[in-house]
Amino acid sequence: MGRGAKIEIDYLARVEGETALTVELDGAPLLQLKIFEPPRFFEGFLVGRKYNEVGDIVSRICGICPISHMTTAILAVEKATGIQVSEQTTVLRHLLAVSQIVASHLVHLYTLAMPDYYGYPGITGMLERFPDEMARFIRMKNVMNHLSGLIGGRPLHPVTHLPGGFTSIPHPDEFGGVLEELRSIRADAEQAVRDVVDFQLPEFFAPCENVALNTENRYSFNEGRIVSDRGLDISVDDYDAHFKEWEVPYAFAKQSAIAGRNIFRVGALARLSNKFDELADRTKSLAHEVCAGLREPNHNPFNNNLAQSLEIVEGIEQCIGILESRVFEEEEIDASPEPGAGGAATEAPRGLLYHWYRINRKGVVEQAKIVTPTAHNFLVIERDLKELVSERRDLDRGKLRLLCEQLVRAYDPCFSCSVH
Amino acid sequence: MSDGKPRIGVFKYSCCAGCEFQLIFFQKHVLETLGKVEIVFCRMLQSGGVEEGPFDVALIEGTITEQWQIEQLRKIRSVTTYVIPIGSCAVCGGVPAIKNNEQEYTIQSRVYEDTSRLTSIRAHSVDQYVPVDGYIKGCPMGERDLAEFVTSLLLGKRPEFIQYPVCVECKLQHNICVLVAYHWPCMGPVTNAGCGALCPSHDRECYGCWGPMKNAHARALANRFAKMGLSEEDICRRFTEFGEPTVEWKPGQVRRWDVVQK
Amino acid sequence: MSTSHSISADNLCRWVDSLAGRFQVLGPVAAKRGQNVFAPIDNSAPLALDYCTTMLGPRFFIYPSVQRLCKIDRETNTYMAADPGPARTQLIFAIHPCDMHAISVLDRTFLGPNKDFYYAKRRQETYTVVLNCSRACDQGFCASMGTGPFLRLTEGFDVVMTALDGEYLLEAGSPRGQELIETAPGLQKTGRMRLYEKSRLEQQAAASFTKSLETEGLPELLMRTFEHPVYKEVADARCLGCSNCVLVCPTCFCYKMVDRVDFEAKIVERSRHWDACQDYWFAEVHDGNFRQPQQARLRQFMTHKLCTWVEQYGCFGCIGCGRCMTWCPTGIDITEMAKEIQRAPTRQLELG
Amino acid sequence: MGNGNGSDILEDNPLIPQLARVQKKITESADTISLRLVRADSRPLGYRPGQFNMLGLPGFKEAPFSFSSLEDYTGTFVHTIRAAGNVVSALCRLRQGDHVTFRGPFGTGWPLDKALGRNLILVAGGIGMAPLRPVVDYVRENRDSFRDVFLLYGAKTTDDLLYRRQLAQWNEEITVLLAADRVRGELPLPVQEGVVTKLLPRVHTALSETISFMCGPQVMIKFAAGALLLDGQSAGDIYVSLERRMECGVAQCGHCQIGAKFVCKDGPVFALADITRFQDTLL
Ligand SMILES: Cc1cc2nc3c(=O)[nH]c(=O)nc-3n(C[C@H](O)[C@H](O)[C@H](O)COP(=O)(O)OP(=O)(O)OC[C@H]3O[C@@H](n4cnc5c(N)ncnc54)[C@H](O)[C@@H]3O)c2cc1C
Ligand code: SF4
Ligand code: SF4
Ligand code: SF4
Repeated sequence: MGRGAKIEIDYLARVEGETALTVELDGAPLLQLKIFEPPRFFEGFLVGRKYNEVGDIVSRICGICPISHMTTAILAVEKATGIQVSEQTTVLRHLLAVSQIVASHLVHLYTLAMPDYYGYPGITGMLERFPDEMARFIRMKNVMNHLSGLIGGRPLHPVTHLPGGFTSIPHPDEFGGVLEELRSIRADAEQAVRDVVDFQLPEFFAPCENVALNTENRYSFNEGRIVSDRGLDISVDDYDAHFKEWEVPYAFAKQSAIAGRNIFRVGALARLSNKFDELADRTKSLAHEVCAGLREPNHNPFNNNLAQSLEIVEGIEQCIGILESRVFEEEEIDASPEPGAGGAATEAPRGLLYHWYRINRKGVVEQAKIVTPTAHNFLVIERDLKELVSERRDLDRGKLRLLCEQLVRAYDPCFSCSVH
Repeated sequence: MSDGKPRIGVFKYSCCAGCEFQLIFFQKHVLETLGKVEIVFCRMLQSGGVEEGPFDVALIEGTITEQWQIEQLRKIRSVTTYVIPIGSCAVCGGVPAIKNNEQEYTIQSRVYEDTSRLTSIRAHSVDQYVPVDGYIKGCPMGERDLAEFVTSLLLGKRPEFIQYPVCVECKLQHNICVLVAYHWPCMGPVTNAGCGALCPSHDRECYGCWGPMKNAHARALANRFAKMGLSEEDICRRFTEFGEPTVEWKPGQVRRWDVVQK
Repeated sequence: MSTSHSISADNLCRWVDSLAGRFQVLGPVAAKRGQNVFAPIDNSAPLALDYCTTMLGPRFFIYPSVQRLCKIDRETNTYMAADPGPARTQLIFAIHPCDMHAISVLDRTFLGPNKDFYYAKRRQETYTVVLNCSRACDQGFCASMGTGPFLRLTEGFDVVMTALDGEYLLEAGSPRGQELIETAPGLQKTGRMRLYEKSRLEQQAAASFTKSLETEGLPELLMRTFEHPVYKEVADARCLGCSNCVLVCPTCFCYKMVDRVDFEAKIVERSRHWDACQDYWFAEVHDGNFRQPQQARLRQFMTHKLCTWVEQYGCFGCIGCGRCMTWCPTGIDITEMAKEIQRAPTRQLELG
Repeated sequence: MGNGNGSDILEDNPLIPQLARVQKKITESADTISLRLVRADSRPLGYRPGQFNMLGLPGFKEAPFSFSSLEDYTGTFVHTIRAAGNVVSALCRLRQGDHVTFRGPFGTGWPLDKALGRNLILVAGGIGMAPLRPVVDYVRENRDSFRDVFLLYGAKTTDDLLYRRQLAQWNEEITVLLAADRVRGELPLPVQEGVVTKLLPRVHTALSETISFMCGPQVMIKFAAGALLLDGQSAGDIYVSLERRMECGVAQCGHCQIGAKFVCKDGPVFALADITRFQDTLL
């Protein structure tokens, strides 16, 4: 490969949002992830809005993880205003979160990542070659959409979810229907893991700190302390004291790091690395069978795909477990907000998501802060790319280019989110 | 339309990409939809593609918030038979246009320290810049209108998009009117239908995500909200969540709210 | 009308329980936050017999908001007709007199010279049991319209009930209604005294109305005053054009056809949906929109109900249930508008 | 037709259409065609001039179209159609042998009996000529039953005048006066430049002994009727055919109502006196 060479991908397709990539192979590798998705200023215009509008508005940050933004914002608003919710609400939020995480992983694996590994530009051409895989994907996707839609009113930008709880609770028969459907896709989910194993993910060692939310005894998504496999263990309330965010000149997304600690990664792989023991038995044995290597904290970012597929199985198991064991009843939302400030973090499909608000006497937002998983991963993606390029710089240019794209996609980044 | 499948380009501006997802992954007829049309350009869906057209149909998603977007939009218009904004962002400004309530710089400086490299402009709908051939409304765009659009393409007819207020759908669903019965500030009467009166069906008032209905009498509804005890700021907020730049809801935006500076 | 019977409240419940075995019984039940709705019931327990009015009259059981008409195969040009329903013979229990009158008004549209197949079938498959009102509801003015508080019809319904000191008086309006009554447990023949008490109660009930409308000469007056400024004033100030009024009105019959095509462009499903004359595009044709201004649409609603309906069908289109004014988000009240026209029929729009 | 199940629902159901085949398609002008249709079982419809059918194509819904031919009891009928909206454009794309659906005949038709033994003025604008052609045909077949008969017919341009080959022939039995906003193209008959109402001064006959039928754009009707009223014709002797939106054709859907009248059932032909007492007629 000649000197002075450069890899430039002026538009990264099949990721959410608008991004270009420049990798200088010359001398010291320079790398820039140019996130040129135009900024949308959510943190700017949320100021002046009412506490109970925030969830509906921030849902529009992302079309693929609207529930994560909505839930995180509502949790933060509740924290700030002292609104209490019932235990049932927490369970419903968990179901909602899981349904969306599974759906999001499915879309990522089958339509964004899979084409890479089989050499297709996108899903459309693959419909004929992979009819079983595509049918499986649609089957699972429809069930998860059904569950999100049942609880949220619609799967995209739910309408029932407000500070204080849910405006309406589906009829038990409707839950029963989804439960049946969930049971019917168990086998599909396990097959999804095998589909991803078939991808033959590249070997690549890029160690860093794996950060995720954690609770005892549960593979949770909406609550817990922020922990890492290298001993970080802080309360979400202390997020601001530890996490720093700054602007970079070549991107509209901000970068983020934990003060005084190593570079870190969030997402499915990071969750699995921290919470492997809390997986349901079914998921765990499957993980042991197909990919023993995931037991220990894993440092191959390409394996994020595998971690996602295991979360699909895990998510479906969790939903089945919950729906089998409880009934949901109608309840009235009773929310009277007090002034205050507060933040909340959840696990979005792509990793740790943080929202923080200060709300005044009139229930109006005075200040807002949102840090997305892709902002959390910004640094580590760049670092991994650099290492990948210097490790494989002798590769044919086209292959290297594809490998770079695969790596970025493995993180399943959401650039629209990052430039919210 | 050239013989064979209609050639479709999907373009995204400032938005959450939810409408693209709705098109590809969320509605019930994923494979049917993809099977009936040829998607020649859609970055979310595939690498490559023919960005410069020509297209039988260009689906435009997102609000226009940058100068370069206007220029690209004009190019698309010139090579496309039917330009259809999809989703509230493209149709009426949607959520991204909430920022129009304040000075651009005020908004910018709340988010970035270095505002010098920002080039954002006021957020506007697609039809403010180019003529369009219909709207698929909704946030995310509605399945019914999407299906109507696809089947109309197949039949070769002008799609009949829903053009009545949410109240009509609400009644067809036999919902009890939440505005009258419970005094919740429902935007249904001035909001274009298509969602199936989703919110009132789920025991909450409509917040207007389908955007303004043509000829909506916003002032009368705002007056009613005022009688119900909503403050001017609260009323204004209801009319600015989806449709800040539109004519229809202007009369409801009685007054800018007192922005709390810190 | 044949002999009347009375029945105790307990036995009435038992009767309903037994009817629920034979029919799909539909009755007034409590909904969230103090509202009532007509809904299917399996037994008498959920019945809320003291209900005031429901937002939607029981019209939608006979004239559904969405009625499938047929399926059409575009390739073979075959028509597969849709079953108008109902799946099971239905019985609407405790219809208020005004709503029963409303159904008889609708009959004139759908059972007239061009008899509507779908409506006729559903109407035939629906038993109607009326419950006379012993007190006025807030917004009702049925007494003025001659449709309440006690039923004035002599046919077109099956049974009429009147609550009399803890008992119910049952009278049949049709042979099949008579049969229905005879299935009730613990029936007692009633004497002339009971009927006398009934008419006294009716007078009492009629006297309890606070809302009224002077209908004498009203159609003629409205016909002369199409240009009255009240239409424009009310439309400009308050009318949202949301169509709530006409959608809750139990006599409104307008509909639109909707063709839904499948993704193969092969099967078309044709149905009709309730439509609303308040809709902006309701009267649009190639040549223009005949009722584009909101005031024209508001006037169409009011004058149709209180004026031109009489010429069309020989009765008012309004049965005085008060729904349109109750469920109008801004409370537009056709009786107030009518009063304003009656008060000052020659008033002109003040310019400037 | 209708060999699906539930046949009782298909019989005698005014909302379920019947099938007709396109026997012939005639191009009348740049945007207008005529379709000669034949009913599947060739039974005659028994329609009268001025009545209409709801023509439709599944998926495109239906729209009302006047008969533009005189009933000949062979089960065939002609509609002249100008491409405008959805149904119409689809109808215009039909080819010989294709099928359309129809429901009808609906409406009352022109009161030809009232015109017997009197003078008759026909005023047509644009596509409004279609429902008047069977009147012309009827008059020509029964010429002795009428006195002076005038056809005043206007269109945008000379080329937009319909039934161009027949106009001169008609002129042999009745007086045909033509107008066009822009005179362009050749026609055996003289065409006056301007709107159709400009032709009225050329009608010399006793208006008190005259019946007028008119069909065309609302503005045309408004001015033509206004002029005739001014000249002393009574509002009861002026008949207009109106256009309204119709979904059903059988006085159910409510769309076509003008005051107490259903255009589909009580019309589409009305005596002026009968409708001007209502609002929203635009007349
Ligand atoms: C009794 C009667 C007889 C008639 N006889 C004839 C006849 O003989 N020949 C004839 O050609 N016509 C006739 N018409 C008129 C014809 O019925 C109408 O033109 C027809 O209803 C149009 O139907 P459509 O479904 O194609 O139009 P639609 O698509 O339903 O639209 C109706 C009209 O609204 C306009 N419109 C609405 N939305 C749009 C949009 N988004 N873009 C553009 N335009 C829009 C169109 O101009 C269109 O004409 C008659 C009408 C009546 C009432
Ligand atoms: S609840 Fe809202 S949308 Fe429904 S009828 Fe009432 S005002 Fe209209
Ligand atoms: S009811 Fe209103 S806010 Fe809710 S989905 Fe429909 S349009 Fe959107
Ligand atoms: S017009 Fe109003 S009061 Fe009269 S019947 Fe209809 S809804 Fe009831």
